[in-house]
Amino acid sequence: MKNNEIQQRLRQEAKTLLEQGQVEYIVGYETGSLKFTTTPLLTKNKDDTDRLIVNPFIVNNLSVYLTEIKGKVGIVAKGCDSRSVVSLIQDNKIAREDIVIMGIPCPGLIDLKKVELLLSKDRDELGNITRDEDRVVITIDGKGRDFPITEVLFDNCLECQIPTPQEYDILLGEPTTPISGNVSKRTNIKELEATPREERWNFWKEEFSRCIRCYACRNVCPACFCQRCFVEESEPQWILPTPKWQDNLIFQVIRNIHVAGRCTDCGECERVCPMNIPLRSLTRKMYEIVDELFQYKAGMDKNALPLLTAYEPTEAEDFIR
Amino acid sequence: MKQELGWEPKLLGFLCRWCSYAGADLAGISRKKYPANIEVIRVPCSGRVDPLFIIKALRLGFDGVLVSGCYPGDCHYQTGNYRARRRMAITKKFLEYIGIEPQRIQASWVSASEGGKFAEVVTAVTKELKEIEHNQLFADEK
Amino acid sequence: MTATDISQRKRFFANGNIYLPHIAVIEKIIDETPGVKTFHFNFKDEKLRKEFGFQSGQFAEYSIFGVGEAPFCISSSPTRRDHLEFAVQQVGKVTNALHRLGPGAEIGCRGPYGNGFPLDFLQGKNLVFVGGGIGLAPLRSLIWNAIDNRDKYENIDIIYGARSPHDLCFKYDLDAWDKDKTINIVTTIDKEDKSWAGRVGFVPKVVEEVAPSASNAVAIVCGPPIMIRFTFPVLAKLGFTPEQMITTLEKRMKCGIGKCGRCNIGNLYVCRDGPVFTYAQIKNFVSSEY
Amino acid sequence: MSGSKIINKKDIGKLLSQWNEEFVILVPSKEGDTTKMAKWDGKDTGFIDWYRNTVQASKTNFFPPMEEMFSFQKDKEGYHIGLASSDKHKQLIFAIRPCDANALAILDVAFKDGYEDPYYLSRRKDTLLIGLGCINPYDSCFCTSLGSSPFDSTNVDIMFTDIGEEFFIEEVTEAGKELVAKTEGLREASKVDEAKASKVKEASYNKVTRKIDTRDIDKKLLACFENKDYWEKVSAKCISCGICTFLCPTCYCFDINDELVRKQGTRFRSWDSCAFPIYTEMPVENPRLEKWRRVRQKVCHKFEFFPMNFGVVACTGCGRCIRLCGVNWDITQAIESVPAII
Repeated sequence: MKNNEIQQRLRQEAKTLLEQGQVEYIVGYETGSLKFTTTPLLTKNKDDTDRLIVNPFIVNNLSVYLTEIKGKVGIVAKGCDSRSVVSLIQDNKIAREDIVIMGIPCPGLIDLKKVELLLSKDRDELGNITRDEDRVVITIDGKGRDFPITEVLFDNCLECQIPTPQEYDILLGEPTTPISGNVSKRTNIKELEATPREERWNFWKEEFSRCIRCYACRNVCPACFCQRCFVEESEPQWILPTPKWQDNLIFQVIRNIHVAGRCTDCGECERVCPMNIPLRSLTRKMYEIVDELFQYKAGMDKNALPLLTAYEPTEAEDFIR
Repeated sequence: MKQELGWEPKLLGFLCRWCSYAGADLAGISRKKYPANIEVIRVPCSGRVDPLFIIKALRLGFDGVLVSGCYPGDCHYQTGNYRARRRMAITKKFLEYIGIEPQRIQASWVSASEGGKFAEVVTAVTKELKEIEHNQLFADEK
Repeated sequence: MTATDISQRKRFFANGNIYLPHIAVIEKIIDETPGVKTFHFNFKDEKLRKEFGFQSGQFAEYSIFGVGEAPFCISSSPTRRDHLEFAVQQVGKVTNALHRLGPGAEIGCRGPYGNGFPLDFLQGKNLVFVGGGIGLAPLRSLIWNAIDNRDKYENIDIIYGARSPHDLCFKYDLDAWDKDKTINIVTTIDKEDKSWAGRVGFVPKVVEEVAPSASNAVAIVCGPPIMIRFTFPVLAKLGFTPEQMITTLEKRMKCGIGKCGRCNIGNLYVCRDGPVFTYAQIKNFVSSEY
Repeated sequence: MSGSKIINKKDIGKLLSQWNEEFVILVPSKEGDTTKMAKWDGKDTGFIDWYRNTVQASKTNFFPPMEEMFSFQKDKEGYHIGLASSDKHKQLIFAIRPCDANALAILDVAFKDGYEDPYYLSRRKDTLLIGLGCINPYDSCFCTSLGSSPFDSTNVDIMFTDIGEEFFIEEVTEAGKELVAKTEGLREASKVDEAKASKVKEASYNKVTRKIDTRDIDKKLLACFENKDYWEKVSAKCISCGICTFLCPTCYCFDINDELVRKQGTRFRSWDSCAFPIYTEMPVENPRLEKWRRVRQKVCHKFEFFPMNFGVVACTGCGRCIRLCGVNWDITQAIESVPAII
C-alpha cells in the first residue's frame, strides 16, 4: 500500500475511533512547520484527523506521550514505536485496553541529516525528496539526483529487524521486511570495540565534553518514564547539574543501563541531540548486550516480565566469583 | 603509567547484609588474612545495588567495586540476587565497552559461613586491581 | 513598592563581585520546632560586622560550602544589631546541611537582597500581622522593628498560627508580645491538641473571626502559599484594599538578584522586586503562579 | 554612503591575521558535528562557504554552559574564597549574524540591570562584533517580524555584506570606524558596490518568509494568561527538554551548584531552563509543575515580561528553537495562535 492510501485509511480509522468514543485522544503525525518535517499531533477533535499524515519523515516515537495523557488513546505506531508501547505495558505504565494501536509497517525513515551531508546542502535548500522503493530522488534547483535509499535512511532503520508493529489493533498496510545488506554510517560499535580501551574512554570523554545537559535524549525517550530521574535527586546528589564531562557521561551511561530491555532502538535520542553526540553507539550496544546475554528484545511480548525483573535460575554468571 | 611503589588499590564493597556482610564479619572474627583495601557498605540485598552506585564509586576515585550477595536460590527476598546478576552482567559488559577496565567491576556470591571465601575474593580482586592502573578515569578536570 | 536603591548596597559586595559570599560564623543555634532552627551569626570581618546594614523583610543568600546556597530572610530586626539571625526549616539539601552545623561553624553569606518592608508607608498606620508557621520569621523582624519605634505606629495586631503547638516558632517572642500591653496577639493552631488551651482554627478563619479593622490599617501576611492564598480574600471582605495588603513571598531562588530567572511572578522577580509585594502588584498572576 | 570599504573574499585570511595581532578572533567553527563561535586557528576561512548560522549562539562565548564562579578551601583559619583569574584580552567575533548580535544586546540589558553580573560583563567587555549579513536565511528565521532584518547592523561594530566575490564593509560604531581606519588592504567602495549591496540586502529581506504579528502581543498574552485550554493545547507536544532555551541566544537562566573534589571546592554556574519541572520546585509545592505553565512562562517571558521590564521583546527571530526542536514545537505558531483580545 502506498503512503497516501495508508494515510487515507488512518484518517478514517482515527475519526471513527473518536466518533465512536473508543478513544479520547488521537496521537499521530501532521505536517511540520519546516520543510519535510512532521510534528506530533495530539488531539481530541475529530476534525483534526484530516491533518494526520504518513510519509518517510514521521520520525517521532509517539509512545513518549502515553504516560502523560489521561484517558484512552489511539496512537500511530511504527515497528519500533509499537514495541515501546508494549514495553510500557510490560512495566505497568499504561494498560493495553487504554490504547488503540494503529500500526504502520515501516519501510524505514529518511534521515534529513544524512541527506544534508550527502548533498552538502541544508534541508531547506532542497526541492523535493521522493522515495521510490529502494531509490530516492532528491531535487536541488529543479534537478533531480538519484540515490539508493540506504544512503539516506536512519542507521537504526537500516539495522531494524522488526519493521512491522508487533502489537496492534489496526494494521495500516501489509507487513514489511527488514532492509538487507546494509551498514550503518554513524553508529560505530565495531570500530570502537576494535580500538584500545583507553581510546574508547577518551572517545566518549570527548563526545560528552560537548553535552549541554538539555535532557532531550531522556525526555524524548519513552523508556525514560521515571517521575524523578536520578540526575535530579539532591539527597544524595549523584551527579551535578553542571555539564562537566564526567557527570554528562555518568548520566548517559546510567540512563542506558536503566533503560536496558526497554530501549527498542528507535534512535530518537540520537536524532534529537543538538550537540550531535552519537548516542546510538551506546543504546545500540546495550540493545545487543541484552540480546546476546538474555536473548531478549524489548517490547516483543506484552505478557513477558520486563528484562531486569525477570530471571532464569541458571544464567551466564561466569563473571561472578 | 608506572605505578608508584607501595601503591594500594581502594576497593568498595557492597555487601548483602544477609550473607556476604556476615561472611566478611566471620572472616574478621576467624582472623582470615585478607588485604585491608576494602571499604564496606552494607546493603539490604545485592539487588539493592543500582549500577549508579558502582559508577559513582569510580567517579569518587575507588579503583574497584565489589558487589557481593547470596548464592542463587538463597536470597532472603527470593529474587534479589537474580536481579542483581542480570544487572551486573549488562553493567559489566557495557562499562567495558565504554572503556572501563573489566577488573574494576567485580561480583561474588559469599554466604554467611564463608569467611574464608570472602578473604579469598578480596585478595584476588586486590591482586587484579594492582595489575591495572590506579583509577584515573574521571580525573581529568578539563 | 518602590525599588530600593541598589547602588547604596554595593559596598557590601565581596571584592566587588555580587556572587561572592562573605564568611560568617554561627554563634548560637535555637531549636524552634522539631524541624526549625534559628541561627545567630556574625560576619568574620570586623569592619563588615559594623557596617552591614539591612531592612526588615530583606533576605540574604547563605552558603554551606560544598553543599550549596539558599536564601532566607534576615529574621532579626535592624534595630538590634548585636548579631544577625535567620530561621531555617529543614526541607532539602542545604537546609539539612545547615541543621547539622553547630556553633562556631563557618558559613557564607551575601546580601542583603530584596526590597524590605515599606517603612515610610507603614508609619502612622495600624499594623495587622498575619503569620503562619515559619512565615513569622520575616514578620518578626518588622514587629521588633516597630516595637523599638513604637511611637511611629498605631495599633499592632498579630494573628499567628501553626499546625500544632509544637510547630509554633519563636515562642519566646510570642510570650514577650503577649506581655506587651501595646500589642494584641492571637495565636492559633490548626487542629485541637491536648496540650493547647488556646484558640483553634486555620489562620484565614481566625482572621475572619478577629476581624481587624481596615481603617488606616495595613495587613502584612506571610506563611505557607496556601495560607496566603486564602487570607487575601478574607482581608478583602474585611475592607482591605489590594494596596493595603502586603505579603512577602518565597520562591525557589538561586542568584537572589533577579538574574537566574526562576522566582518570577509575571514580570516581577521575587528576589529583586520583592520579596515584599502589595497584593495589588501580584493579583493578576497570584491565583495561577503562587 | 561614504567610508564603506571592499575586500575580496580570498583576502579574508589576511584580514583576520592582521586583526589577530590585536584581538583574539572568534569565527564560526565546527566542533564534533556541531558549530559555534570559537577561536580562529589562524588559517581556515572555509566557514565563508558553509556558514549560515552556528548551532550554539554566541551567547555561549559570554555565558558558557558552565563556568567557575569561585573556588573555596578550608584550612585551620576557616574558609578562603578564590576567584579564578580571568585573562583580559581584546576579542573580536567575526561573522556574527544580526540576530545573535541583537541577542547580545538583550543579554547586556539583563546582566547589567540592577546588580551587574561580573562574569558575563567582563567577557563582554572589550569585544568587537563584526556582523555578517545573511544572504541565505533559514526557513525557520523570522527576524523581520521583530523589527530586525538579515542585515540589521544595530548591534554590531562593523557590518559585512556578501556581494559575490567581495564583502562590502560598513563602519557602524566609533570602535568599528577606528578599526577599519587602521586596517590595511581594504579598498574604497564604489557606487556600484553600494548598489550591489543594497540589492543583496533587499533580496535577503524578502527571503525571510516566516512572519509573526507582535503588535500588542504583550497585552494579548496578559489577557490569556489564565487561559488554560489555550496553553494546554499549545504545550501538548512539548517534551520539556532544554533545547530551545539552551540554544536560544537570549535565554539566560542559570543554576548554581557546589562541587567538592578532594577538599577542593568550586562553585559553578550552569545553564538552566524554565522547561524543567525542577527549575521552580520548592519543598512544599511547585508553581510550574504542569507543562502548560512552563511553556507559558517561556512564551510570556520573551514576549510579555521582558518587554514590560525592559521595553524589548526577548526574541530575535533566529529560529534555532524551531530548527533544533525534536518535536517541531514552533514558537511562531504559538504566538500566532494567541487569542485576540475580545
